[in-house]
Amino acid sequence: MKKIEAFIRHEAFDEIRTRLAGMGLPSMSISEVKGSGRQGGYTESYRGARATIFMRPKLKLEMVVDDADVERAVDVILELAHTGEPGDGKIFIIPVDDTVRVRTGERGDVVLAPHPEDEPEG
Amino acid sequence: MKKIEAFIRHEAFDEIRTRLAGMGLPSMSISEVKGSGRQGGYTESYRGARATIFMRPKLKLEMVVDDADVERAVDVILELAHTGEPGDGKIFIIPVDDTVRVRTGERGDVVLAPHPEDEPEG
Amino acid sequence: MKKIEAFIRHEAFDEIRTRLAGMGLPSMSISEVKGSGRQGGYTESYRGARATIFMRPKLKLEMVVDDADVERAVDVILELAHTGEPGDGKIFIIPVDDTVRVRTGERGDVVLAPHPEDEPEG
Amino acid sequence: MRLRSLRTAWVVAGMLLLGVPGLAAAAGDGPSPTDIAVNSVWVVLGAVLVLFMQAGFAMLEIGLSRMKNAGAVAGKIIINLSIAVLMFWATGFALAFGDGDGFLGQMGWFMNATDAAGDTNSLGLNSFMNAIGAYNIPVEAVFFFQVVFVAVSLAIVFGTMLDRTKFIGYVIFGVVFTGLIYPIVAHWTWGGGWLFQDGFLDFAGSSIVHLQGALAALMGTIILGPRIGKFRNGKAQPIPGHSIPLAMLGVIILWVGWMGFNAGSTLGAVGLNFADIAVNTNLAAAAGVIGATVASLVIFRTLDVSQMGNGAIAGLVAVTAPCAFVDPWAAVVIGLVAGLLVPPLVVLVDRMRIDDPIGCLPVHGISGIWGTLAVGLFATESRIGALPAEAGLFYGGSGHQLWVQFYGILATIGFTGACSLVVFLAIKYTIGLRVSEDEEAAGLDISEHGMYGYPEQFIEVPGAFPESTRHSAGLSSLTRPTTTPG
Amino acid sequence: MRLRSLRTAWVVAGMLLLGVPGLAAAAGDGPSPTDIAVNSVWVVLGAVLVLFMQAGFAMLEIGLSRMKNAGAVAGKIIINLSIAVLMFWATGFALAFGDGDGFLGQMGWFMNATDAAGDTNSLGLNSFMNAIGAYNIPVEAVFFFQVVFVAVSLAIVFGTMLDRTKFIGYVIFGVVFTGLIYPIVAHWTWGGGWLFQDGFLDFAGSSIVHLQGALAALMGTIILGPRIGKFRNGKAQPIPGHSIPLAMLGVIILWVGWMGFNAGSTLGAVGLNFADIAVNTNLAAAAGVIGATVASLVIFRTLDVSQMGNGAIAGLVAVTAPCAFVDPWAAVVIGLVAGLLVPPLVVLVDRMRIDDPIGCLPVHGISGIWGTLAVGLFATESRIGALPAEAGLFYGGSGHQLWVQFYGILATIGFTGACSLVVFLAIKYTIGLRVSEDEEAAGLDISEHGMYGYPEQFIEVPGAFPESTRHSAGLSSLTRPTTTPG
Amino acid sequence: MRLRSLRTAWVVAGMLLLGVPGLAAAAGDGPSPTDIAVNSVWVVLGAVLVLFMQAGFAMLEIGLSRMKNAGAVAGKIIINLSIAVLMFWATGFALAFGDGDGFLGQMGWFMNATDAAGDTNSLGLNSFMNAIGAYNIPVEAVFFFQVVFVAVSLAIVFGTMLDRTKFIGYVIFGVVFTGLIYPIVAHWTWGGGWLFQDGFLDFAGSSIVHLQGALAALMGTIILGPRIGKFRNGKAQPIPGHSIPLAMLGVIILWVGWMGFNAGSTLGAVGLNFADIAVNTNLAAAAGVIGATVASLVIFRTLDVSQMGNGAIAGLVAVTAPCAFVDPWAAVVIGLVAGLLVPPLVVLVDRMRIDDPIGCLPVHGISGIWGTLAVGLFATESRIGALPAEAGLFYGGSGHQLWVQFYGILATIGFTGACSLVVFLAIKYTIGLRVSEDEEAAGLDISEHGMYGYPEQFIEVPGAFPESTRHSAGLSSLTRPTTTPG
Ligand SMILES: Nc1ncnc2c1ncn2[C@@H]1O[C@H](COP(=O)(O)OP(=O)(O)O)[C@@H](O)[C@H]1O
Ligand SMILES: Nc1ncnc2c1ncn2[C@@H]1O[C@H](COP(=O)(O)OP(=O)(O)O)[C@@H](O)[C@H]1O
Ligand SMILES: Nc1ncnc2c1ncn2[C@@H]1O[C@H](COP(=O)(O)OP(=O)(O)O)[C@@H](O)[C@H]1O
Repeated sequence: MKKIEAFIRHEAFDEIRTRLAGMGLPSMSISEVKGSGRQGGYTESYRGARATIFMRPKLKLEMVVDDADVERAVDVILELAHTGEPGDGKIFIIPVDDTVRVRTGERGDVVLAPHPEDEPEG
Repeated sequence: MKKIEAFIRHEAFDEIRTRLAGMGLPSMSISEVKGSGRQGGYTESYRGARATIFMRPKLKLEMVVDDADVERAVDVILELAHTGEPGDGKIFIIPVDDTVRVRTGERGDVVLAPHPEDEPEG
Repeated sequence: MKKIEAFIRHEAFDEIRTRLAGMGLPSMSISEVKGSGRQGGYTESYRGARATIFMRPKLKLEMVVDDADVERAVDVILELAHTGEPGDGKIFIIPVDDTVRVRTGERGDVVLAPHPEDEPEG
Repeated sequence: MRLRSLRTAWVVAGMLLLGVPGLAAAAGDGPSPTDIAVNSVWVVLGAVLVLFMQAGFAMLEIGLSRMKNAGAVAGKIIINLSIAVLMFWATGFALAFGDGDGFLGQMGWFMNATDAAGDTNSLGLNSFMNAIGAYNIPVEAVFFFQVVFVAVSLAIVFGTMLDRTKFIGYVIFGVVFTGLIYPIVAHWTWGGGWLFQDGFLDFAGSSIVHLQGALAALMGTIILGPRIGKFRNGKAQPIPGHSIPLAMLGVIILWVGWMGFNAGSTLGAVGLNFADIAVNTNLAAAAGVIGATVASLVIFRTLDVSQMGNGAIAGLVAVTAPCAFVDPWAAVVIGLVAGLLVPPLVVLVDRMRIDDPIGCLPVHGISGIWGTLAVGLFATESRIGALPAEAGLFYGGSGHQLWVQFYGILATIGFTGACSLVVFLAIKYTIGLRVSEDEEAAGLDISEHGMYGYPEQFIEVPGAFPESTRHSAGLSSLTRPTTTPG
Repeated sequence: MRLRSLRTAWVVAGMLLLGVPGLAAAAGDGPSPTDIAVNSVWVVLGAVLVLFMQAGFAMLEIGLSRMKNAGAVAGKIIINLSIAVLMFWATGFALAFGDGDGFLGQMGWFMNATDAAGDTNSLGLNSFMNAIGAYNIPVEAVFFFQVVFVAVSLAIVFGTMLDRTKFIGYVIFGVVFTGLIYPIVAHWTWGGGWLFQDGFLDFAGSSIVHLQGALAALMGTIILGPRIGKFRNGKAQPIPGHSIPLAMLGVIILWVGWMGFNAGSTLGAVGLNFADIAVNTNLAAAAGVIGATVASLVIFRTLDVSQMGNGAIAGLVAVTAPCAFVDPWAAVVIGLVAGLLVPPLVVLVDRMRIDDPIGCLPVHGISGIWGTLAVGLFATESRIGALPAEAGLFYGGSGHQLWVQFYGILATIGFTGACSLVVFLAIKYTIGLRVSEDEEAAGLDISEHGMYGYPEQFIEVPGAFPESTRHSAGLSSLTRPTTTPG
Repeated sequence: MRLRSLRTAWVVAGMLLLGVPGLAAAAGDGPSPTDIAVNSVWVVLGAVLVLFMQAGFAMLEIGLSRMKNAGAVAGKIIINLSIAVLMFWATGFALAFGDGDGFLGQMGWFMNATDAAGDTNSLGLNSFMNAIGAYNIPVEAVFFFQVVFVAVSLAIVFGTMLDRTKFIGYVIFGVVFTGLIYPIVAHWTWGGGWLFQDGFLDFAGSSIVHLQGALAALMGTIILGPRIGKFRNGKAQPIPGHSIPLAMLGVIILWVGWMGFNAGSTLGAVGLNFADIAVNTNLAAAAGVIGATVASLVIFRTLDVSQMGNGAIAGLVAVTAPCAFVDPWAAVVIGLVAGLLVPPLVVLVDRMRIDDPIGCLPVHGISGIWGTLAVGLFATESRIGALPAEAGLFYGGSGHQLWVQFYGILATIGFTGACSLVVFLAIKYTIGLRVSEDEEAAGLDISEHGMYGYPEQFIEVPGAFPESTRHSAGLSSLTRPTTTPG
């Protein structure tokens, strides 16, 4: 089991999610972060005072997957998050010891088995 | 040392926190995330245009605990976050190499020793 | 490769970022979290009803660095986030298996090599 | 029956407010076009101020509701305003102001200005309402002024019912309340009905508008029950509104609108000292804020901003009945007491396990009662003038006026309370009044309206977070070429 | 040419609205200072209400735009209001209301109240505008009332253009529109021009103010193209506005302001029944909300709050032309139809791949057309009075009036559409009308104004998140010593 | 001493504004009830507009403060409005407008309309204020109009003091300012005091209301010191306000309210051309926006929205003194200069290490001075009329008027500056004026009021984030049964 943590542009997410879900990997979480890296800061100005903002909004995508799925998931992200400009982000792969599904109490790899996405309600 | 990362429903958090604090484990952090998994999306509509929202708000609970405390913490979360419906979330256990307390500079297991919660101020 | 996750006060961040960037480590991400620990809660009151808030706003700083840089980064955070009061926060060090730069597809340590910060635009 | 003489007395009393001989000329040959114009300008603009109070209620209720329900509150306000306008036009105005008996009016449906008797009011219109004939303004000006009042009363109703009521429940209750319940009670006093004849005084509606609204609100919240999570282990939990700034904007707008609400209730300008009423109203509002602030400080040891705002409204509600009948210092006392009562009453309501998110019951209910009674305490002989009423207890009255005010309140409580209860119960047991627990948890915005009121706070909106390969501050379009900078 | 007699007819017609003999006295020796004062109070306060509509447009447009563009919308509103005031003073007022020919006015630049002929209006001022001489108010009151109208029209223009237009584009178009395009069309009817003489009726501007604005808006959005992400694979995507509460505040403010817009358009008070107009306006707005709510329910199976608000505005726009010429029930029908049309039209606009974030085209465009035509259907003989027009088709008219209304609309569409297209194209091919993709993605706030409208939502603001070694609730400053508590 | 004749002159001057003979009839036998009514309607509604400006200041100050302090600003506004109303009633009105000497009024406490001399004003009331006797409106109308002015002045005071001042500090200063300081300065001119007799002209209060407020604000911020983080290494840091949309709403509301502020200051309608004043006021506001926009562009190379809004207010403040005395083109120049000055002055204030979050000093202070001086430059003979003043330097004046304006400003600066300094210092060294660093970091909302103004942005509110086992869009309550859907 590995956790993939990807810091990407917001624009890229929609397609990534669709592709991953299509591959049986719809389970993931995202959150807002601000980040800096190679991409430079930019200057904002308010009432004549200026400051440089180094931390730009990024999306953090986290998904824990079975070892077998790591590479295909990374490939998808790599392909779709790529623009070639500074600020495209980074992907980190982190070891995970165990996984528990709260609904059933199941543990281990079985929790991470790829599955199709359910139909939307409503 | 292990880090527990639990993606749970917001409603469950209050009781979990209280129980964990009662067990000497009040140290934790939470943040807003949006997630998808077994739980399906839902449709929203605005001015006649419709779209399906797959990412639903969840709470991410992170706490680093001593190896000895992992199971009891997981049990608490499992018990209180459980409703039996899709969307209950998942718990991940991730290895941690080291821990530092900023206030004192202490390092290692001592930092994670269970302790009672302080009285609220004010 | 290690991931440093530091839960710190907001006030401390600016200086930490500047110092780390000066050391060639400008790559990092931050996010809003709420945390509890040694620092007690506080009471808020609304229309005569009172409740204790245990979770206080904190800043989560995450940066993946080369093994060689872990200690100097931790030292910077430790120094600048320290006030000596409860609530200063904690730093966790987590193993990382791999790192990918989305822009170039590069993998491994090369991605994490220290680099100077670019000039701000605009 | 003919009420004209009574209503004329009412207007004459108004003139006496000023303490001058008044419109001698007008007595002879009817009001001049100029006088009608002046009166109309005042009343219509007063009505516009009262209409603006809808924005006040919207902001107050939105501000004090949850973020996930903010859009639903907005939708509720606009539909209820619309229902009030249409229903009061269709039936309410006739029931309230049409000629009829002491209990209800019986003609003038759809503001139709012709009655069987072919009566003519002073403006040359065939008139269904002798009550209004005595006002020197067109019937449409009266209608406009009155219709915005009923909309205020309806807005008050739903203040306790935020965050858990079905949209359709608002709609149905609104139709019945504005088309039937409110007009009947309004008729008793303002339509020249039995309470008016008994000498009951409620200048601008402490009981007619505010207490009525609060009574319906009380029934509504009792039948709905509290919001999920409001009471835990028998203890009230804070469920803070999501935006104190918007709530305070609402309070200030209400304060401003109240200038039309009270001072405009002279229903005319010539020979009337409406400025006096405006001053009393301001003094009471200010004193209400001071009262609530001090009480919050003493009782809660905190300066609760939402209750400071409540204090202003409590003072305004309380002075609404007596504003034309009392001296300025009395207005200050009336407002101060109303404000002081707010914080303890908020706690009391909580203790009774009644969930009232915006403080509607203390602010419109108890203050409405207090204000109506205050007439019986502070009204002065000279300000009552020719009205069939008596000075207040503190001004040499026998206490009779207090007794009239008291049973007027009781009648309102009995009638409006009972009617509201029946209607809400009927809704509950047919289509249902409250949303499901899931929908409440999800928020009314998404579950009833398909979209959050603040979408970017809850869902991933495409492009919500500004990211781009590069962006830079300032002035792109003025100093840079239109091509994307490299 | 001299238009005074025509304008006098207009005012006389206004008097007939009331159904009473009117200002007999005034006929002889001119209006008294008192009458002038009453008229001025009404018109100036009506203008203030219309000025307040700028807050309504600001809130509506801000609420329905993206969070990252909210500050830019705010900046746009204030600069456009300023441009309108200055340009209409410099040239617009003269073109619209100065003496001239049937197509445009030709004197009175900078509100300069002296003309070659040395004419004097009824207020003792040398007058450049005989058209206004017939109103019993100072020329400055007329100017104030008219200048806030042009500002409304300009605000409408930019409703479709949110989230992607360059600031400088707004400025340039605003100068031309308020200084040239709008005044000319206004002259045709309100300045006593050819459409007025043909009997075209547009009491307060369904076509002159709203349709004109919507036409320019249509041209603007066509030339701009849709926002990034609005259409995907040919399907319209929801791009929800970021704050329904602010948008609804905007709607209520507009509703309130419309009382001045329509009822104030009598341009006088003495002898005029403006309350009647206010009532019609309210009824139409209410019916518009009901219409849009029902249609939203039927078509989308959801209660779209933004469209409920649109329904109110659609009803208001539609009743703007006919408000003084129709009976209340007709106002209800006119508003209801306007409201019912909103949801299907919003879908239609989407289908045509036109991006209209706030529903400007259905609400101001189609409703403006519908309202202008409705005059030809519902106008009554007695309300038209001495105006050179005919009753509506449903009131025994021959249909001629409908025909006049129709070609009046066509003329407006042709002229304003063509002029707007030319101006927008000129801007596009010189300095550019649309920001770059990067800037759009980043948001106009940061790329054009250097700072977000809601900075704490986007950037790390020092100290934005309240953290401190310790903090505790309540009352520190009142009960604690000034030293930091240990 | 008796000031009646002076005040009569003032009113006569007002009449001359119109350029017509005026109220010939009134001279003989006193104003008619109709005239009193018209005047009262105008003045009372003008006062309502000025009262509404409190919403403007609330939104402006809330919008430009930090999110964590937004509730505290709301609380401050409402308490200060209340203090102003009560204190001005108790003492301020008497000091400002009661009969007395050239320095202060000495009777009329609690608006008590009886004086020793048993004088009677023209409305049949025993009068304490001969100054007001000359106005043809009830004393209550004058009070209402004046009390909302003092509330404006007080709101200005605290614009510089956001984000760090103790609640109790606001309260104490408010009591002294509205009950003592402001009334004395107001007496000098508007109460017929020594400055009035010297011919000092300040029509609606550029110096009396705005400069006074700004002076107190300057003292306040100097004694408080800057917010934590405002200056780093001697350089001003941007601390952006959290909501430009609310700030802009505030600006538009202020603009709207200013119509009452300036045009209402005629204190009557009959025989007065207040529309002219409204037009001048609009022109100056618009020009102010243009000025600030251009200067922001040139100096900062960015279109700072908050400064565009400041430009509007700067223009309005500047035209407040001269609005009745100058021609439209002069109003444009006055506004433009005021707007152009804003951006450089904001920088200058920063350079002086003075922390002024909303631009109070440039906008109310310098603009107030500029506007007061502008009277000495642009006032025209005919508009000054019978007032004891002289035409401006550019209209053939000797420069004497400029000199009078100049020392009037100096006197105001000296008196109000000194008094404010003393009061703020007294507060500082007794109970303390500034919250602790911890409280400032935590935010005033939580530390002084026990709860955030936007709770869901900061704390975990139960149920704030809409989650539930399932939820679905739309219409639940209308199409689904009341049981939870499976
Ligand atoms: N070492 C790191 N640790 C944590 N986050 C990082 C790290 N490097 C990059 N990021 C995240 O990725 C985002 C983009 O990184 P950046 O270095 O600008 O991309 P690139 O390498 O393509 O130029 C940053 O804004 C930050 O959020
Ligand atoms: N593999 C995963 N990686 C990251 N987050 C996950 C993963 N699986 C689930 N989650 C988080 O848990 C939430 C609930 O998961 P879900 O699969 O719907 O629950 P269940 O398995 O009980 O049906 C998701 O919304 C997401 O935030
Ligand atoms: N074990 C933990 N797991 C996750 N977050 C933690 C843990 N301990 C502390 N934190 C984070 O650090 C913050 C400060 O910790 P606290 O214990 O109050 O500091 P200190 O140890 O200096 O008293 C907390 O609010 C929380 O966000």
